[in-house]
Amino acid sequence: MTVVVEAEFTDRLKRSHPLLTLLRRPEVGALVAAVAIFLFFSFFTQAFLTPAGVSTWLYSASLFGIMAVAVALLMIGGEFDLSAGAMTGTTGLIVGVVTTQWGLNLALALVLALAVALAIGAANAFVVMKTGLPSFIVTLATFFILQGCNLAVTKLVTGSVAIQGMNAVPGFQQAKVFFGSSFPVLGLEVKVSIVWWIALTALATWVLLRTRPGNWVFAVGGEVTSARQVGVPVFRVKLGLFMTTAGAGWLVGMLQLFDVSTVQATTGVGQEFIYIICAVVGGCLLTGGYGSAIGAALGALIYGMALQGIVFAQWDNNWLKAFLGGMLLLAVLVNLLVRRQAGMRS
Amino acid sequence: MTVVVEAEFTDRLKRSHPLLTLLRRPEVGALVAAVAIFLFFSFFTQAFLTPAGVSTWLYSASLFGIMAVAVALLMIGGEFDLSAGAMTGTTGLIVGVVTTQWGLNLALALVLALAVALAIGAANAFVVMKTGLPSFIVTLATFFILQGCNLAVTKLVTGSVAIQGMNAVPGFQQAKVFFGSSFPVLGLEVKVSIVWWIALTALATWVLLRTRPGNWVFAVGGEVTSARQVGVPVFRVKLGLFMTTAGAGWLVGMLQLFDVSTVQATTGVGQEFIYIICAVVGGCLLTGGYGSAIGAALGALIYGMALQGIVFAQWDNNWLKAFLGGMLLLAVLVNLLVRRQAGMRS
Amino acid sequence: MTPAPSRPEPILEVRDIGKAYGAVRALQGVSASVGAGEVLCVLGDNGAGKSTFIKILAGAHPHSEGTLLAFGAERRFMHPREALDLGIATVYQDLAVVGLMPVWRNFFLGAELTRGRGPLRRLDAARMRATTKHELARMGIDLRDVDQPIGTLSGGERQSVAIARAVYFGAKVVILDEPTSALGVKQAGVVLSYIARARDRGLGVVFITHNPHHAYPVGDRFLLLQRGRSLGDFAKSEITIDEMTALMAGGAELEALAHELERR
Amino acid sequence: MTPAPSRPEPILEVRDIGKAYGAVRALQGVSASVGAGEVLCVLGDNGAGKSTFIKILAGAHPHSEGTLLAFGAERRFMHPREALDLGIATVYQDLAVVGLMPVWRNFFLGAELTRGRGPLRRLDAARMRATTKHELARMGIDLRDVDQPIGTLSGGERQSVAIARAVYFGAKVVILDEPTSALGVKQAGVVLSYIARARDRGLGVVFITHNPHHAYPVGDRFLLLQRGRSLGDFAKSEITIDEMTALMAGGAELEALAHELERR
Amino acid sequence: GCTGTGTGSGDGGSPAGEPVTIAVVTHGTAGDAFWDVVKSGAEQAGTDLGATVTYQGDGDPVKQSQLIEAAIATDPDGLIVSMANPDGVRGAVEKAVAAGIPVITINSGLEKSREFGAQTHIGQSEFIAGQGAGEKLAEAGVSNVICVIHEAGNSGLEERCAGAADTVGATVSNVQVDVANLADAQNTIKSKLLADPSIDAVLTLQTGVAVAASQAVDEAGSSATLATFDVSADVTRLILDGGMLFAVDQQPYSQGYLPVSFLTLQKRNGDVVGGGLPVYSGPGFVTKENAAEVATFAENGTR
Ligand SMILES: Nc1ncnc2c1ncn2[C@@H]1O[C@H](COP(=O)(O)OP(=O)(O)OP(=O)(O)O)[C@@H](O)[C@H]1O
Ligand SMILES: Nc1ncnc2c1ncn2[C@@H]1O[C@H](COP(=O)(O)OP(=O)(O)OP(=O)(O)O)[C@@H](O)[C@H]1O
Ligand SMILES: [Mg+2]
Ligand SMILES: [Mg+2]
Repeated sequence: MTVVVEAEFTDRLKRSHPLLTLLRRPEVGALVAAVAIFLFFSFFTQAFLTPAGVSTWLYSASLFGIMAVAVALLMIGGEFDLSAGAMTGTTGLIVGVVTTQWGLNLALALVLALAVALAIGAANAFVVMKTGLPSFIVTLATFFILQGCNLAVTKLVTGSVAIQGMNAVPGFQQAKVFFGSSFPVLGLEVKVSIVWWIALTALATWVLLRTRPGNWVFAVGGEVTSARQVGVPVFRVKLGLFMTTAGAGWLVGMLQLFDVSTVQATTGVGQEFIYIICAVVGGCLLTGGYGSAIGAALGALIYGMALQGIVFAQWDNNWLKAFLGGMLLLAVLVNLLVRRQAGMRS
Repeated sequence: MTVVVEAEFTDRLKRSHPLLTLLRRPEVGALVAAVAIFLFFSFFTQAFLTPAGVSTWLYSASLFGIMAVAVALLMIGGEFDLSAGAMTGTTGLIVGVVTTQWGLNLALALVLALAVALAIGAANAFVVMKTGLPSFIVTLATFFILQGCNLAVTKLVTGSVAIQGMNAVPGFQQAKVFFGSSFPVLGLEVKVSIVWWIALTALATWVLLRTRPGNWVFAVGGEVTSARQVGVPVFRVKLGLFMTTAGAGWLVGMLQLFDVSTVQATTGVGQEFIYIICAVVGGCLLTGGYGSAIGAALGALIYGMALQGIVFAQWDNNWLKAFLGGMLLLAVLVNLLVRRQAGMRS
Repeated sequence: MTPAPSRPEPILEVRDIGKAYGAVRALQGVSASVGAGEVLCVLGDNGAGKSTFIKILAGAHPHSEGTLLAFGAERRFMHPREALDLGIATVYQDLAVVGLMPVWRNFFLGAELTRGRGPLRRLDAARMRATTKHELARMGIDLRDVDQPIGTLSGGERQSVAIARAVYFGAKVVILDEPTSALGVKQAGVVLSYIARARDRGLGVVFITHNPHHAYPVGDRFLLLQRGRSLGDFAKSEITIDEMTALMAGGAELEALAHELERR
Repeated sequence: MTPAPSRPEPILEVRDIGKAYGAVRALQGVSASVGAGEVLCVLGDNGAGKSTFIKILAGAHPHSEGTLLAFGAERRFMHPREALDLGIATVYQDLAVVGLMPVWRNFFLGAELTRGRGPLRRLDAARMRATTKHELARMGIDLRDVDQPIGTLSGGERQSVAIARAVYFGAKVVILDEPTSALGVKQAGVVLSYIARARDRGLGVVFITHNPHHAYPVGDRFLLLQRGRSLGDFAKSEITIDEMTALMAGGAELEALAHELERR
Repeated sequence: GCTGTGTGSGDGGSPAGEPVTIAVVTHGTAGDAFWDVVKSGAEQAGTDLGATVTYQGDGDPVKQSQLIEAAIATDPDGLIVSMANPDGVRGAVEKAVAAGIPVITINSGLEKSREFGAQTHIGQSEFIAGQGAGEKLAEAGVSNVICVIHEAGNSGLEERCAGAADTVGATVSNVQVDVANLADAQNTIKSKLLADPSIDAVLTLQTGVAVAASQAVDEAGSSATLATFDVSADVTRLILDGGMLFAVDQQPYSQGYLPVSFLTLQKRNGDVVGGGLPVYSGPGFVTKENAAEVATFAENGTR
């Protein structure tokens, strides 16, 4: 027996231009905002479009961007990681302390720092999942603990609150190739972190949209009970996300360490919100289940351009935060407008 | 015609001790945690229980507590206000600038600062409600804007980053009675802010549990569509909540200003999370719709006791943040445990 | 029970009404009305636009085409409050309850009872608790505790609360979106008798259901929707239950189906 | 269709099973079983514990008393994954869909189709889209766009997706919690025929409904719950539809009700 | 103020074994490089002299006052306070004085020290230090200076820049960077240099930022002169390499060490040092000439 079905389409769909489907991607608003900010500063400042200028704001954006992409994945998966900023400091300090003070091999130190970061990420995931406490609170506690340990341990071991003499460590120059070098492309001095940023954004996008784990990330963020009920391994997915964020923290920690060849105990404190801002400007929902990696990368680009653009424009620096606030508001409003135009439900 | 109903009770309820009902209040976990921390520091430090010691941590808790209660109301109503910390600075600076620099009457200045605060609160509410953007982002932008303006305007007008000479302003001593005085109670020097704190907590509790607007706060935070559908004036409720938070910011701004008779451009920056922490430790859900004012007050008490207790215990202040993080985690875990014991669903 | 030759003055009326969600036309060109003491049943397939229809009447969404008349005056509800204030109470398909709040607070949400005056005006919790308990008991639901969060009730219990609330507050019109779908046989019977009683008290009732056996006994008029359009607005005298069922099912396959089920 | 004198070997069986949510005993001392090619209908009032019963079978909540046997072995499911891996597919009353995700991603969630291998293993989106469209069309749901978020579908459309998914993936047992409640006449008919077909293919089916007219035609055994306890587990031969309805309604008031509705 | 619980003699060698507790409450936030050295100095003095030293800090005057009051509650034998915002801690300091606790102010707040009842002031105000840096830069003949503030609104940093602007005789503009993100601080300084090529001097106020600034100057292809406040191993290396002109050394270590030893002496020996006049801990400049010898101290975290 078969139930006969007429699947003819009625006139209930007003229009369905393929462009519109594209316009409904989460990152479209951020793209428009990024273009607007780009044009604005290109037009109103001298240095913004010079090769040196471009490489400055690209570099600035890349450091925020790597973390923003990881944090965006986590946010799509329904969680926050407020310890992400401090983590960049922790990993840098670990490498700094064990190499400059205890003479450990640099490669070993890098692996050690990564291992510690991943362990902390796993611990975050574990506490969040086993207790059911909101990750906002759990990772806030982690943040405080890392912040305290960064300071106290560094002081205890080195006697001061910053790592000195990093560039005298054997192997520093080799490691710098991966983390702190730059190379010319079309007249631009491109820092290697920009390569990392683009590569990670591409990878994250692929994973999110084209793989099973990516599908699960949306599911656990959108409706965790439903995801569990259809058999998604919720714990594993969240564990992976927290560890990814921690791993990204390690990467950024290394990029900073090898760029300025010093790291301070306060490194990264307060940056965690910038990552969240980038992700949200890029179209991620704070409540989870919706967003994109490219969007977060664009959010970071907006932030980096605004941050450096304000300096290029030579506006009174005391107003910096006020300008940033205004731009944040503007970016999310443009984002909203574009999405509404595209007929999305916000 | 009537449908006959037998309303006899079956044995499906395991137990229903009246104490248990009490134990299910949101603030019960915080109460247990507060008692634990109190006992801990009373036991392990000398100064914690001395009159001077008690009044120190009570005062510290009261400043956090006033804001925490307001922020808790807002959180129960489903919104955040990240500009709450900077608001304490803004209001203090307004009063400071207009009185010391422009010679405005102090009473007028107080009213002016309150009006500005309420207007900013209303603006927050307006943007959040009209655009549908998450309040986390909107108020983050407000926070940046306030932070920038606090710094830039103060520098512009006074040439420095702090207000000096407040206590030479006519009427200062009279106003100090309301905002900066202290009086002895049973050998304790009780600051007037503690009175404000207790009064506001009581008022907020009464409003939340015993009035229609309070009922609506739970409703708009728990399920805003449902609330709208049954006719709750959602906009008015949220407007009221944002303005309450801003008003509390004004109050704390005044309490600080009249206590130390100076205010700095950076005042309040970074405090917004402490308020949220207090509210969450006190049993509020980050997702809204659940929590209590007393809980938030207890959360602030815990925070104040921990902060000063660590000082009394003479632990190395480099570890301060790590201790705070550990205590935060402990407090929410105790909270969770108590609630689970009471048979609540977390 | 047969429709009077002269229909009562309509309380709520829509003419050529339509609504689009972004690119989706959920409803177009639908006309219908309900008068005092009348039950309008809205029937139709899944996705036919029934919920959209009642959301317009209830003020949850403004309509995008056509006209809506309430008590003779043209209206465009921007907020459910406006409809409620006119005495139009609604039970939504998704119930409009706040999961974390106690049952009694949900029951009276937006229309709380108070005691005292001025700044001392406060909730009359005792009276609200008692009323809630009583109204639910009348529907055959005996709750152990009206203080438990409504989110912990079973689906049908929650639905009963929403219905009891609408009936209790419905002043002129009660709108019910699939109120019986999650209900047990007994509770469904109670709801139907509620509808009949509301009708007898002179209220207008708009009643959405998929179950012709629920619709036919209480309905006076039947609005059939299909894919957002109206198939017609029939008086009870113009249609039999079998015709109606056939129209709803979109054909005669139903008979075949009944046999199919038994075959093994 | 009459029950065979020797019942098939049970695939799923519970003995004296019970579950408490904090202070509430939602279920106690219930025993039942379902074999291959058998349909077990679970009937009962609102709040009787039906959803709780199937959540135990589906692994959504572990039981707190009694024993659960799956394929002869004692089990205590801690995670739905465990049940799914044994071939037990479930449609929950609250559907278990992720509102913001496209329909096709929801359909295949947790069991995505992939192409390629190793690090290049990726979702086979085209095949999943096509399958989703096809399976839904077979249920009489023609979606304009399987890429739209499932949250924008009507209640019944969403339910159809959940059912189509469970039937598509259900390997040994399909559990359905009130699958027909939000469905139109046509769709409900389709679901019933699905159940019959699954049964004929040798699957065990657990089917919860409030509608005796839906339950009786397809059911082999009927488990009646009341207030968390079992009123009995009847074979079809042991009970008539009218007895069943009477048991579900808790008395003979139903007849009176039918008259009541017509009176004006 | 005397707790007097002890048995008297702890270690026989010291002039008096009487237990001494001293509380230090500054306006430095935890992790601030400058205040960390002050803390080290105070703690070292405590170890050397057998005194118990506690250290707390918070930049907010309300919180600093609370910390002072908490310290008073523990009834110490001496109190050391830095006063970035003298009005703000006035109440608390006067309370300590009223309770009979000897108070010494350090770093900033020289003008009000006496008025509030402190015995003496040790250190050098940030403004004076800034003036010193300004003079040095003026000698180098600069005309357009940026002063890099690494913590927005920090009054001490603002004072340093204001002091420099007071004496340098050139345009000084402030640039805000975030000390928690040195790599980006470098970007901001670079952007500033790119935006205004006429900038010929960069004054940083922190050692990490100094390192970042030196890279920014390189990357921007600028020839700006670099100078900084505070000393670290990396900074001395930069000075030796010629990448940096000088570092202002306020000798924070002694700002911590001296008051603790003064108060310990007072408790044990009744000495009141300073005679009511301030003790200047600075000014010191680290330049190419003396950088090598300072470097060894900086590595120990005591400079
Ligand atoms: N918020 C929305 N955004 C986009 N489309 C929507 C929205 N709400 C409903 N729709 C679409 O409008 C159509 C009508 O939906 P509606 O909920 O009115 O159907 P219904 O007749 O109530 O169906 P059911 O019987 O399943 O409840 C459906 O096709 C649905 O997909
Ligand atoms: N998570 C929970 N916490 C507390 N009590 C619960 C919970 N879930 C269900 N209950 C209670 O357990 C009882 C049984 O609920 P269940 O959902 O199993 O009923 P049901 O038979 O499916 O009802 P319905 O036909 O209305 O769906 C109800 O009284 C309900 O209030
Ligand atoms: Mg509907
Ligand atoms: Mg159920």
